[in-house]
Amino acid sequence: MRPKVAFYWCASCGGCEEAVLDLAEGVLNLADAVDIVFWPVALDFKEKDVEEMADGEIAVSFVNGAVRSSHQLNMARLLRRKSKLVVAFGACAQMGGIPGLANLTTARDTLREVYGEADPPALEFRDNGHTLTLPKLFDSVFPLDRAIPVDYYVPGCPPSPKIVSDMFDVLLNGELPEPGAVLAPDHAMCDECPRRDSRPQELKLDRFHRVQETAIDPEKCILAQGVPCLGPATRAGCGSRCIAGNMPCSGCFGPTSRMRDYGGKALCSLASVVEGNEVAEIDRIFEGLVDPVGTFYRYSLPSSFLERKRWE
Amino acid sequence: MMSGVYGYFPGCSLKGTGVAYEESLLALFRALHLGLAELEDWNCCGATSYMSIDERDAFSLSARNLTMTQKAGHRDLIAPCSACYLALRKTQDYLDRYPKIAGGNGSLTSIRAVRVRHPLEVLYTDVGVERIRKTVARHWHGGRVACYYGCQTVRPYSEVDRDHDPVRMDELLGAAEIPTVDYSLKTKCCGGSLTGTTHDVGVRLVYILLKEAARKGAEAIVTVCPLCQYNLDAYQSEIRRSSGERLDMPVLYFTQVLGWALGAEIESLGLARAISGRKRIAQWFQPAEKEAYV
Amino acid sequence: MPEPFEPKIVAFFCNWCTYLAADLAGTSRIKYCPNAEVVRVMCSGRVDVQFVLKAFAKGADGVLIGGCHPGDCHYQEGNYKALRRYRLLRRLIRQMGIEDERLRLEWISAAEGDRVRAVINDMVETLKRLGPLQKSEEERAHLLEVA
Amino acid sequence: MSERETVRIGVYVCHCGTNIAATVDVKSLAEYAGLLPNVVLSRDYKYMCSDPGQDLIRQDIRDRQLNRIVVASCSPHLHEHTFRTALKVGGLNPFYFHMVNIREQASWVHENRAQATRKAKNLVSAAVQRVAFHQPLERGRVAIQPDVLIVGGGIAGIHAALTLANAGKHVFLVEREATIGGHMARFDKTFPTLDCAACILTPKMSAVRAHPNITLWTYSEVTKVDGYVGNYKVTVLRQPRYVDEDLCSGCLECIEACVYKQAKVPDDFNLGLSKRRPIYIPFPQAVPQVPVVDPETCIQFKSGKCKTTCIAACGDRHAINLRMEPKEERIEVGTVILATGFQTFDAHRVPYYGYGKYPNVYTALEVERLVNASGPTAGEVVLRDGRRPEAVGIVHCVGSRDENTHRWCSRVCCMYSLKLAHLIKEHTGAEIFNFYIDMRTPGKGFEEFYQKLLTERVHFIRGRVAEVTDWALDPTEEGKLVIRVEDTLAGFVRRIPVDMVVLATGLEPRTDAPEVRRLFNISCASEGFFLERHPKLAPVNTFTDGIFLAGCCQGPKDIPDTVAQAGAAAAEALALIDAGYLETEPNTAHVEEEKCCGCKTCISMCPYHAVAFVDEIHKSRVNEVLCKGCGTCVAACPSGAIRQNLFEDDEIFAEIEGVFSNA
Repeated sequence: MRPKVAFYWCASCGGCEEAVLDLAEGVLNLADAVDIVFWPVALDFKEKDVEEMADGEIAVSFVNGAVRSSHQLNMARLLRRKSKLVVAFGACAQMGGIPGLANLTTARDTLREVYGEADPPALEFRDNGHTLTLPKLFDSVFPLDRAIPVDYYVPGCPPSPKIVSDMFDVLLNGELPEPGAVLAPDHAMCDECPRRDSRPQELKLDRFHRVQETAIDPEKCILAQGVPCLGPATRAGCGSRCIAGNMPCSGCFGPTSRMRDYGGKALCSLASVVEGNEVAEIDRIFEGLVDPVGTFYRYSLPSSFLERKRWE
Repeated sequence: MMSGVYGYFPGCSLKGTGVAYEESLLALFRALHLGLAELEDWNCCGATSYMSIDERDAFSLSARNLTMTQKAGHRDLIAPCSACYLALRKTQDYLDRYPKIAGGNGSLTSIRAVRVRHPLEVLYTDVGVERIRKTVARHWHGGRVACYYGCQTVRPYSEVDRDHDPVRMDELLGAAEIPTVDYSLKTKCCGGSLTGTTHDVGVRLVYILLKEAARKGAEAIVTVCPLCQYNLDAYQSEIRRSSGERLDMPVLYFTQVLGWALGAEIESLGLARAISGRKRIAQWFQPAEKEAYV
Repeated sequence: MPEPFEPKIVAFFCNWCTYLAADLAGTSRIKYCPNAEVVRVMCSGRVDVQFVLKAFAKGADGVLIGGCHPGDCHYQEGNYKALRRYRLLRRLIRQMGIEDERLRLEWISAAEGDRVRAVINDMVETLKRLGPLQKSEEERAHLLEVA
Repeated sequence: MSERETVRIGVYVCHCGTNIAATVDVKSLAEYAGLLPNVVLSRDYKYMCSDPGQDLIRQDIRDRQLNRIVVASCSPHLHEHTFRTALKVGGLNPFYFHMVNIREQASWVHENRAQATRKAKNLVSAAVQRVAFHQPLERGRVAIQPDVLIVGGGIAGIHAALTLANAGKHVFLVEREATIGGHMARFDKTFPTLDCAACILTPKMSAVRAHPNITLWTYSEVTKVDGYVGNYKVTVLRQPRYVDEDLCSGCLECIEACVYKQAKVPDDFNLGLSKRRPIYIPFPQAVPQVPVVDPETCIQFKSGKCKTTCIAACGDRHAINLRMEPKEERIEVGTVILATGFQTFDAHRVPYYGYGKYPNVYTALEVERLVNASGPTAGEVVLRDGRRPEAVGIVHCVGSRDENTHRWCSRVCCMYSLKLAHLIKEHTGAEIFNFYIDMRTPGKGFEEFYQKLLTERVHFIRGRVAEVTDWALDPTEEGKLVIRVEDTLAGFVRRIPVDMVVLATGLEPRTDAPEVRRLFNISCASEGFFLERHPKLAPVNTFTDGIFLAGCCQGPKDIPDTVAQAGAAAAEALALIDAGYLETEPNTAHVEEEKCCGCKTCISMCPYHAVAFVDEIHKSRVNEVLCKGCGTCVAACPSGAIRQNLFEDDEIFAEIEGVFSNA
């Protein structure tokens, strides 16, 4: 009989769900190959359907999105219990992702930002006999593996079709890789970059530009043009889609296995190739990097050493 | 700030024993078209017994004067009396090295920005030897003089001149055609307050200074400090009484001789207030006969 | 009563200047605060930004990087690399709510034993004023609670 | 960490007598260490660096199958090598070792025992965590080029050069002045034996000139140094002296022939006390015996309208070539000895002693020339006005032992002052007054010399001179220089009128010491003299392998000490050369090629061009011979593909974690 698989979506944009559909006709093969028992975004299953399954009944659960609410946490735990394998699918599940930038603030401030003067809704809401409880919003956003043990990681925002289909191949009919493995190559993406040969040997930057402020030469190394490109620090496997679109790498595929803090390492490397021996000049050059955290931790703040902004 | 207005802190001396210093200073600055605005409601500089009894009190006194300088909007504060100059400087120096003494919110530390100046150094730096040379209005027909700097304007917190071998007064007088002698005792003690406490020691120090100046062929001593001036000037008669030795050495302020050379009105130079060597002074400082001199 | 806050400093000293200066302080028996533990690297240029972040994450209240004076680097220009990384890292940790004073880069030559004392003592004083980088364990736990 | 065998760590805590034990609780430290992960054994011992201490390690390696060692003792700069050797002898790879510095950086700098011990515990736990990741490493070897560069041709450089040359090594001796000889060539006699400086120096100078193994370049300066121990590439700039050294026979007729009949130019060698011509030789015994033309003052250079009688005088030898250009020489040497010497303190900095103001105030060096038979006055000690002094005051410690100038004792001034006192008395019979703070005569025959002077009726007044002045209190002082001083033995202030004042100026680092230091990549101590690797154990070594120090560039010394040190430096160089190679530290960087993404970030990191980009494989590669092991490229590698031996990320992160284990 076909292996049962589940897809679930925590704090994320939905792009990862799209990524599965991006398999195009591949999806049909997939549908034939597996028995999808849970996929809220596409099929009408309920939480209780999962609860009713036996523990370990699901072969693989693909969970995308970060964990930032009590409900997401409960679902993650539920799926962990019911599944043999859990795959952190996409940058948010792997590192916290874009939602992870909320770790620069707190739940209270986030809600205040959203609801303004109006009070945020109460967690419990009663109406003629019925009670509706809203999930609690955590102060911090977490990568999936801070909530439950994770077997494999699939990087990307979103994961590229190639990565996804390769993933299904290994998980469904390949022999399983090392537990904890990231299902993508373990070198940086510069290696795959179509513009790699245009990077000069002795790169020295004397200013930085923001993408929207400069016309990027579509032939030349983007970093060499003074636009922060994180290709050198980012895991390969994305197929250089951003570069193809003449945009710099923003690091969604995350670190290689030899980096411990993605943003820290990326910053360390980038800061090494600027000009200037005087503080004033150096600071002037870095003015072009208006938002260091947003630049270097765009997808990985919750999985960084510091995890979140310090509590004031 | 050539033609700007300097804040002016007279201190007690320039209103008392050293009033000739104030008169000649004002006259000289007028002659050079330099503005001088006396600080309003100034108080004791703290150099007196305060400094030896409780430095903090002394600093507080100086600090008030400096604060008011800022209030008055002056960047520079001219303190002609060496003791005042030193006390104000020392206060700033201590604020630099021990910010804690500023106490409170540390707002007091801003008074370090006030530039405490001595007129000798103002003339040398802001006016300059060249301009003095050009401004000379009267030919010197007096004798050679010994430039005497005393101790406080040259060390330890001062920027007036080289601490062990000051030369600026010599250069300025030279530019004004006033011949000077090489005076080895230019920074030696004038007796200070010893003349009032251990009198005979103080007077002996005075005697040494006068004697050596005469030996070097000087016919007058020129000073930058009211206490030096007073000590050297006032005890010559006593020396004559005790040792029978007639010195009759005029002891003048550099502002008096420079003021004369640069054409300040003679009556306003306070020359009449001198005690010793009055005859010489009378000869030297006659109004220059109407010579067409530029 | 609770014992007074003793800040913890992780110090990355370069082998040729600052580490030797610390040795000199020792042979000169110069006394200074015991709050800094030194990790020796060959050159301040070896100090990876990750090291600094790790130290903060582990609970350092301050991190000190010591290198040779500009122009004096034993490896010619490693200290300039350190300086460039430091200037950008400073802005990053500021965004993360960590005060500038908690991260210091100091040039201390092999001859400046007393400067080791001055810098470390001064940093300890500053950190005592700033207080602990991480609030109580409970608070941090609450902040990073997973339900 | 591949195929990790079970880690068995041994921790050794050293008492260092009481140096550590007095402030750090070594017992509880050892106990604490014993409880740390992977630690199978921990001991404390009185002296770990002693033979028994090292044996302890060897035995435990054998008996307890230890495979990692941590020693908590002094600075690794002192004994890391000792203990690594112990591991090696014990049959363990020497780099399975980490050293914890709980002396220089704990017991000696902290007072509170509890706090010092806590810190020591953190450091030990850091080391224990770190050492678990250590890898076996092999030392590399660099061949040592046998030629030696010696910078500075004073007595230190000369002695070192001859020692090495006699041992059959080729020496390049580079001297900035037109002659070798340095300060010593200016002296008349040397203390305490009073033998004539020239008589002992000039034979050595000509030996240098004659020696087949010595290439002597005077009037030259080192301008560039590349490479590393064993293989230094050095550029020397040879200033034109306008007289060809190979063609000149040293007859000196050109000097006589100069159109200047009267010498007009102040003579530097005599410190301006005499005059020379535009073409001159510094002093009669100068080496090389070749004149120099000074373009500043030579008419031909200024106007081009000189009769150039000098060229005529040289005749068909054609040694004089006024169109001579500066020349660059490039040499390769294995080792370098710096003997760049000192300069004397500038007496103008203490105006109260009247130097430059009163003509009869001299510096000691000037007086050395006055008493010198070949000096400007042919040994006559006379004042500038030709009078013979009847009373002379010698002021000690000018620019020494003084908060306002230099705090150090210059070591030679007391003795040379005594020497000058003796010589001046001998030449003039004048009354001599020595003004000293303390009389410092430690040295063979020094104290005896002092005693001898006491019997020569030379006056000694203990007290730092306040001032030298022309201020006369009474007729006996008229026209004299008056020395005012507090006689601290008699307990009152003296005024002593003299005709001549000699300022015993101290020794200070040369003004350009900082540039020289950078050129050779060594350090200076706080007062500015070059820093030795260790004051006791490596006094002529520097922290840069293959570069040694001799003479006063390392600190004030007298001639005997200078010569001894020069010999020591030569011996250190010889030791390297004869070994033929030097073992290098293995802390170099290397690229994991399959991990390298070819981003080239590392290329611009390396000032030594040790990292190169290999286009064929589109990856970087480190040349481990060129790599000096700073690790800058490692920190810069964005994807962590470059690693550094002994400073692996794993090791450093473990160390950081370890520091917190006890906090």
